[in-house]
Amino acid sequence: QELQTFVVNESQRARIQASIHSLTDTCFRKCISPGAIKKGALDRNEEPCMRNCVERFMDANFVVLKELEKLRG
Amino acid sequence: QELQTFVVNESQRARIQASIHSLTDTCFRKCISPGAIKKGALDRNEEPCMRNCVERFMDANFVVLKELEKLRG
Amino acid sequence: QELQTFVVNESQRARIQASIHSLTDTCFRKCISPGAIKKGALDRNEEPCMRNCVERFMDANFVVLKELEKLRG
Amino acid sequence: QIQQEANMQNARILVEKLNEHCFERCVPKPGSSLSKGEETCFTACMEKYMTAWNTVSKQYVARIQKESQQAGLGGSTGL
Amino acid sequence: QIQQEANMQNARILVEKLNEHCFERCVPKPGSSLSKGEETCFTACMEKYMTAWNTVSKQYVARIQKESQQAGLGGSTGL
Amino acid sequence: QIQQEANMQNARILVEKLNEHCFERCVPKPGSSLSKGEETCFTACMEKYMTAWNTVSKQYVARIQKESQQAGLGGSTGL
Repeated sequence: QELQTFVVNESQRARIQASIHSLTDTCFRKCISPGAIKKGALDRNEEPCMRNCVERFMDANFVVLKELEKLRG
Repeated sequence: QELQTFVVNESQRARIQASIHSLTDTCFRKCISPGAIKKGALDRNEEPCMRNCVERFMDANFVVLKELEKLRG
Repeated sequence: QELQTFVVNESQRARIQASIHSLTDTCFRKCISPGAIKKGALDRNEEPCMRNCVERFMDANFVVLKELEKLRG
Repeated sequence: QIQQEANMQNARILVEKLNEHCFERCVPKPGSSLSKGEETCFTACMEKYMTAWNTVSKQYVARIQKESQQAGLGGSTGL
Repeated sequence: QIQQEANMQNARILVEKLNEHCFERCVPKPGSSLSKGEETCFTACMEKYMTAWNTVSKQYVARIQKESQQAGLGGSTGL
Repeated sequence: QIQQEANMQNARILVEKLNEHCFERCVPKPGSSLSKGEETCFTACMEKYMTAWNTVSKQYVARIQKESQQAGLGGSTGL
């Protein structure tokens, strides 16, 4: 029982970590201005863009799930 | 024996599925006109492009296999 | 004991192979002039570019490791 | 049961890829909410991606079947 | 111990992705040594990527927590 | 036998990557057959990719050997 809970939790954790890596990848590409990078901090456009990017990705994800449910009937 | 057949079949299935995902990815990028998407259906250019894309990929794959055999002597 | 050494060696080998595939991917994209490819050999710009690409990637990797150590204190 | 899990896995990858492609396409600059236009684009893109996946599946399976018939029984598929 | 290994794995992926992105960005034409400018860009890029990863983590976890609260106890997260 | 399987796996990844890169390069608009020009490009691209892979392998292995010698016996390689 405990082992099963542990396995479920760990695999959920792994999936969350994978999503975070993939979202960072996608949103970094979208939000960080092209060209050489001068400062390590996120600037005033980049920071909200990164946060919006996560939220809009989740919104879009939700749109997909809703549509899939419609298709299933 | 039966288990082995099952494992072979399953892993073949998995490889086919992986190829289909990867081909869809590649061909979608090549065949779907850039910019925002208006209609869900594939249009009259996109549909044959997707089918040709699969066939040409397999042709190219075959060219590679032939060349590799030549190299092996 | 021997089995453990074997497993460690094999997984190190696997990681090296994975790095080589990933570096070939990155450096091919950077170093091979765009457009159709005419000759199979690497030309006089491509060959040193590929070698420099590997070396600079490793240098950059080293910069990251040094910085991470600084962060850890 | 293993087969069922394989199907789930397959569907999960399809949804992941679709999200990736359509987010890339339809939300170039993520704002403070999903605009109506972005949502419309997303729904269309989703349908298009699934249709594309179907087209690829059929074409690919037909091709490897044709090839294995040419190669005789039990022929390899070239992939 | 498994958890520790998972953390290691996580850090390893972060470093790999960061190297990939920052090499792409900061070293467009690899020369015979890493120039001072390339190195500066790389250090800044590394910091930026880690900050970005942190921002994404927080935002993502907050969002799935919000959603699972709305869905009641044990709610699914939609991913 | 495991090593043999590892080599097979390695060759399989190389062929996959090569197909991906060269298809991208040589077949920008897939038509109703592979043109002579596309096929020539593909053969050259394939050779170039394999040569590039070889160059990377040699350079990479030489570098990690140099580094582990500098770090003393059994030194780590930084990757």
